[in-house]
Amino acid sequence: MADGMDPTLDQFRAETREWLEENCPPSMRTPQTEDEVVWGGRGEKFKNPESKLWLERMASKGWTAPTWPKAYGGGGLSKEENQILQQELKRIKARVALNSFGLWMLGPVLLEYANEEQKQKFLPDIVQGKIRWCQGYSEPGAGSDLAGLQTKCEDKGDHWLVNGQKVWTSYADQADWIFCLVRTDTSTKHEGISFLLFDMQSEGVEARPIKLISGSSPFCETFFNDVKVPKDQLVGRLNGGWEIAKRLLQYERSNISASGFGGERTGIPPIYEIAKKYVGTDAEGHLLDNDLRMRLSDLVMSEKAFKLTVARMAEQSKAGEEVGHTASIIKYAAAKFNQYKTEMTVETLGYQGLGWEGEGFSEMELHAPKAMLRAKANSIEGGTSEVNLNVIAKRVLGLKEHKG
Amino acid sequence: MADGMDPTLDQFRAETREWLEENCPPSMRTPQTEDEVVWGGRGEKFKNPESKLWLERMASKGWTAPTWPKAYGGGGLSKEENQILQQELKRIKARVALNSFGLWMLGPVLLEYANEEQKQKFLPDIVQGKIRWCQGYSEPGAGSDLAGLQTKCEDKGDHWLVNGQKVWTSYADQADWIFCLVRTDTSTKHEGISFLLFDMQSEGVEARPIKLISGSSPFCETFFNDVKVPKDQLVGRLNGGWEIAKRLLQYERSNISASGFGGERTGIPPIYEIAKKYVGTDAEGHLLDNDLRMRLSDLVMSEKAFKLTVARMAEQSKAGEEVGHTASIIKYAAAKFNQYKTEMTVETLGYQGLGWEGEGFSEMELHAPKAMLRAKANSIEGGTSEVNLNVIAKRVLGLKEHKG
Amino acid sequence: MTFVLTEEQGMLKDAARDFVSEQLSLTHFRAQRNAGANGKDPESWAAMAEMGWYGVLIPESYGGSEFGYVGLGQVLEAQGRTLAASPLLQTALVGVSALVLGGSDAQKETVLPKIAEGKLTTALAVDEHAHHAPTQIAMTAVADGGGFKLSGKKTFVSNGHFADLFIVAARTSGKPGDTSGITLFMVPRDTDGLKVTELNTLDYHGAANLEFDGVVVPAADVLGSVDAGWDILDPVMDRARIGLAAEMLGLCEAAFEMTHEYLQTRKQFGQLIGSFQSLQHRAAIMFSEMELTRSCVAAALDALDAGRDDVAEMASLAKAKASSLAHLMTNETIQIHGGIGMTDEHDAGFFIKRARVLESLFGGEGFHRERYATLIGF
Amino acid sequence: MTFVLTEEQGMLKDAARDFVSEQLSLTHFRAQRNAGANGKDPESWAAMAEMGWYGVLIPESYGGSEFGYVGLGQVLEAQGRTLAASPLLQTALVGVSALVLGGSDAQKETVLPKIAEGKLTTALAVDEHAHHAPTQIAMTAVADGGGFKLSGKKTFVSNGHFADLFIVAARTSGKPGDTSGITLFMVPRDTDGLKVTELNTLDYHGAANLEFDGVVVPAADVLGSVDAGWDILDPVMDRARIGLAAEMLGLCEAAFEMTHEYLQTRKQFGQLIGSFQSLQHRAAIMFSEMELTRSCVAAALDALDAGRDDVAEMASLAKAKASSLAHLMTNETIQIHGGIGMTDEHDAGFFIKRARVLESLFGGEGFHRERYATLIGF
Repeated sequence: MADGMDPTLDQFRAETREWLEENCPPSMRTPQTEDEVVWGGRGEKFKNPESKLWLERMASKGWTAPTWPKAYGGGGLSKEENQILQQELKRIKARVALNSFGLWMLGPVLLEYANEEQKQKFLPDIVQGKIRWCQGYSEPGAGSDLAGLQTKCEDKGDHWLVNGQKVWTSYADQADWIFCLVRTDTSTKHEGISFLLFDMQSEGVEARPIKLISGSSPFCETFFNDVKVPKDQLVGRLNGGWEIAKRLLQYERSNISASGFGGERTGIPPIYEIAKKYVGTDAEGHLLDNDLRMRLSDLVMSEKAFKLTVARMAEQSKAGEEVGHTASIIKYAAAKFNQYKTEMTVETLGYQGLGWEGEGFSEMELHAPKAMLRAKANSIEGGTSEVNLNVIAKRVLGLKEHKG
Repeated sequence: MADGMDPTLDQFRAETREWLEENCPPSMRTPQTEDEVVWGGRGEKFKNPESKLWLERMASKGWTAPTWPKAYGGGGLSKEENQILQQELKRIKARVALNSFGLWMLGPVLLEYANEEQKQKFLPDIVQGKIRWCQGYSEPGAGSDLAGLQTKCEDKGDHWLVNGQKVWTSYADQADWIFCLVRTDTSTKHEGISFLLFDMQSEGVEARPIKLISGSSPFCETFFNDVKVPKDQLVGRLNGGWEIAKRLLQYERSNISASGFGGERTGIPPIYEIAKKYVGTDAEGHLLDNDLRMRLSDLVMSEKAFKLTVARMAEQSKAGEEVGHTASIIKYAAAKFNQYKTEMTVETLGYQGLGWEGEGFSEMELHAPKAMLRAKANSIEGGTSEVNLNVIAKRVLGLKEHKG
Repeated sequence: MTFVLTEEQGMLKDAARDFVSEQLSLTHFRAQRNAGANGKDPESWAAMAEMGWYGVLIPESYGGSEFGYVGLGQVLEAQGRTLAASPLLQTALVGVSALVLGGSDAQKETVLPKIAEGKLTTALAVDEHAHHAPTQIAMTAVADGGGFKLSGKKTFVSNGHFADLFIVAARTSGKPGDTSGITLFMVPRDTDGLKVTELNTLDYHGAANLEFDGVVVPAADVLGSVDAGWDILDPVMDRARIGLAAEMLGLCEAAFEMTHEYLQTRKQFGQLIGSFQSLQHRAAIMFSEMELTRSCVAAALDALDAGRDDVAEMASLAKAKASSLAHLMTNETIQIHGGIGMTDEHDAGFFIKRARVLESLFGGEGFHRERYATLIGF
Repeated sequence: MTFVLTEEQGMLKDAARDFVSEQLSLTHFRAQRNAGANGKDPESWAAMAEMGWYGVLIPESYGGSEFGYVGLGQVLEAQGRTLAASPLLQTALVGVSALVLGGSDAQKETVLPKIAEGKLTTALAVDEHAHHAPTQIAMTAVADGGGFKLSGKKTFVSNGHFADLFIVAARTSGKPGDTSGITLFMVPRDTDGLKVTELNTLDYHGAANLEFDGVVVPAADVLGSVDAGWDILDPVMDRARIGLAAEMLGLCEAAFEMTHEYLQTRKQFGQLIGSFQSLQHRAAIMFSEMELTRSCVAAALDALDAGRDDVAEMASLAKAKASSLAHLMTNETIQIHGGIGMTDEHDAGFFIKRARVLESLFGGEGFHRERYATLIGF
């Protein structure tokens, strides 16, 4: 229903606007800086005290999880109401109050697959940012072939016993709990997987940060050595974890690629403005390097095409049109585009884009090659581009496997 | 051995030069026109009478097949002597006296696999251009998968009986004889193939030209309906034809791609000269369309890289270095490059490259889109690019198939 | 931005697809080609007039349905699917836009109702050399008595071999390269001093070269203002570019569907070729690229209906992306079909031939890369 | 054209590969990186001097072996395989070439023997802005007493953070963009008024920015003729470009071998990943592209030794092709390795980092596309 047609929604918008005016602290309306991003959890330090205030106020309304039921601490908003809330947040340029794998990935599957007790236990803490979650999926021998995972989970009567190793666990060293795929039946592949939750402070858990080629360490190798897990922390059916895993991956893929890997850092000018500065322009304002100019034009066009496609698919999906397995297409295109863009940024900066640290380079210049290196993972994480192309070929285009 | 080091070779060069001076007719030293190419055979009309003379004189020396044994009508030259002959022919810009699948493909395998009687019967006629051969390999259901061929050849005691259909038979409508892969055992795949020769005038043979998208018809569909073939026209072992077929394909691939699909028509200026005319230049002589200029530069560089690679592999092979299965690499690169070049030529000509026939377009302009269309076959004929990439992956790089 | 069709637009789209698949099929196209029609198909065009397609952009007061660009885009996309030759783009889109944007009431009244009824076709004559370069117009229009005298030539005019009325861009002042000084003229086909040479083109659609040898045009047939023709010409060309992009999108869809079908039926080495991973990945890439282009075409059509101020950028974006896609798609279509795709009896060749012409008309990918950068401001 | 190595060249190649794999392995490179060496590795360089590599281009009369460019190319290619940081390119190739092409007898006698012994390193300082643009030199050299006074800055000078002697291009007349008016100067590191800022670069090789604040250079340290430095600078840069192409070829070989190995050992879905057709085809394409680039590098080195007149074209060809190949190869190396390739503990990251720097030095693919077109004449 179009805005302005429903008096209840108009009222909701007015109330929301008023509440935000009163409750969103001034510094929370400025561009987010990287070190002030709030991930919640036991260890959250709130570098900016207003971040804490903002989270508490939003969580008290349930608006960190606006559409979750109120019974589990959510906002209980309808789709339309949530749309209005997001518009109003955007209007005042409010920062995201809470970033959280719990909100983006775990919560939705708990709502669908967990029992009542589990929902009561875990969902409210996610809404309030009290517990920070990490995801235990990939293993050293099971990357693209996720279902090949080996982490063993044995039924010891009064508890599960977990042994094995995960890798690419995002921020496992900073997380409080983990949602984890484990093997509960070794005699079969997909049907031997279960979905388990446990505390990262459990005895036998160790998370070692992995240093990446970009120099940062957002991921860990995570080791489980005789970890005891209470029986009631298995979600869904025993050996029914693969279905949950796939559903969760859908949330992850759409989340990862929604904004082209969220590559937009605030305050960075468009690439052609950078080029004007680093390459120079002629009397008509055209870049002096015509070869680069043409390639940047192609890049900017590709960016526009990508963003239009994200918008189109969102709108068609909202309108109830069948848009097929668009997540894989968007994910594939997002990775390709983000790699293209970060490479072109490095090239545009020339020598100034080839620094690693220290004197001689600005902060923006030092960021560029790291962003380029980071972007190489876009076509690997959350399903490689090869897997995405397989998915498009098989599920969208219906192409068959080789026979026998 | 370097030139000038061996008095015998020096003498050979002197004699050759003298012979050519005397025997190569004047018009045979001018650029070849397409309608004067000599393919030989019963139907050869020799539009230019000097072509006939030139063929007869060269054939009388055996120099249409310079390294074949004299016993079969060849020139009996050593590798070094042949090199000198080719240099001397090139020096006076002599036309090729005889184009012939018999010389390029069939002859070499007959020398290797045929019995004495067959060699005596077929080789001299090839050298003299008396018989024009065509190649019966592909079938409608067996393109890339050549060994899937179905053309049936039954042993009827005193003759073979052939039934089936070939496709992509080059110039079958103009050929006198065919060398043909036939199935002599249906219970097995590769080991049920034989290599058979027969006269295209035999009863039951019909060749129908295939019109291509470029408008020309260099290929036929060829039908065999109860064709009787004498028993002594099977080459090599019964059911041993696959080995011969593969050897012949090697000759074909190196022949097809040696000059980048022989795409060089005489008298056509380099593409950047065409571009200057059709796009215009600035005061410095640079193309006005900078985008096109950069892409043409890439094209010209790619052309140079390709030609250098052909030269390098030839030289390394001559020096006895192991150059691996280079034929597939060259074939793959040649197809890609020739398609790139012909597409760029059409683009460079702009609207003038979009004509089909009639008024408003020059002959060169009308040739360009047809050449572009013709070039699409470069990555299909004589082994598709996909098959070539498979060959490089498996034979050169040693990558394995999926296991069971 | 609106990407979802209204119910009426959806109905128009369905009707167009039905009509095209029944009356303008590839079989029909082949028959026309074999008969040497060179893109002239008056019977089909009369049927199109019956469908009301020439009037999609014409105001109701002049006999049209004023249905908008998104609507006409659906028809052009449908037409692209079977490579059909028709005056739709040059007349219903280009000619009508030129009159609506720049015509006087008298001009509209004379021309638009005839177009709506399918009784008059138009063709825009801009380029004079081998490449699209609309600012480079050199043809002169010299004031002469109460009108103008036109001298010069025009190249590769689409529909020029049959159009009743030419919309001709000539120079009343300035020099090649200037946008000011260009004036648009309406010149009937049978005007004295105008020589039309019919061209047989790669795509079997035909075109024409025009020669103007002191052609006299009365002042009443100036479209828009003298010297300010660019203000009409540029937006009209953008409409043509967006229309061509829609047509190419249709072409790509059909080429993809044909290839997709072949992947699922042709066997080699005992396997469907669509089961080979390298072809699967290439098909997936083609499909993804098509989705990206589809968004650009839809957004460009929407920008026209919404009267947004980014029409020029969107036109260059849509034309560049659609040209690039058509190039990829038609090449892959032949390669994946293998030998059969090289034969004249298969339709693959029709697609690549038509694509190369559409890619080039009103500027190819390179032209629009350059223009986009200039429009964005770098 | 000669593509086949002589026996002596083959021996040099083998020796270089042995040395590099034993003493300059990737393990060594990693240790240097971890120790924060920033590309300074004097011990290894001393060993290289022992091997005689600094003297490969130096005439025998000055203590070298005068072995030629093809020979030095083999060493640079070997060095590229392990990304080793050394003064070979900037000193043994660039510095020596500059002196051989432009140096007076006295200059040669002073400098070349020291280079041959490994006791002196050089660095060529040309660019002043973010992109390679050698004609754009703005740094001034004003006649002053018997010499010149240099003022200005130089950017991202390879080996500049340790070189003993800078070869500096400055402007004695003309304006940025002119090739005439450039003069080359030899400036020792410890000269008054020269400030060197060490840079920590992406590839862990380091570099330096230079600032000249009225640096006084005696006339005896002018290399070649005043105002005619371009006649030396341009061919010297071409030698650098060809050397860089050889180094990149080595880098690509090693990246390919590493990837090839991984394709044959890593399993997913119960299969070796090298058995998946899409990866097989990509590997085959990478390999084919490498073969094409190899021919360009070999031909460019040969053109130098043969003194052919197409050195400039061949240099741009080799540098453009090698840059393009290195880009493809390092991206595919990471993608095919998957997650492990993203970790610092794996070597894949070293290859991409080094490649991006080599691609850019003395002009990337775009620069050389432009230059090649100009050289060919269009």
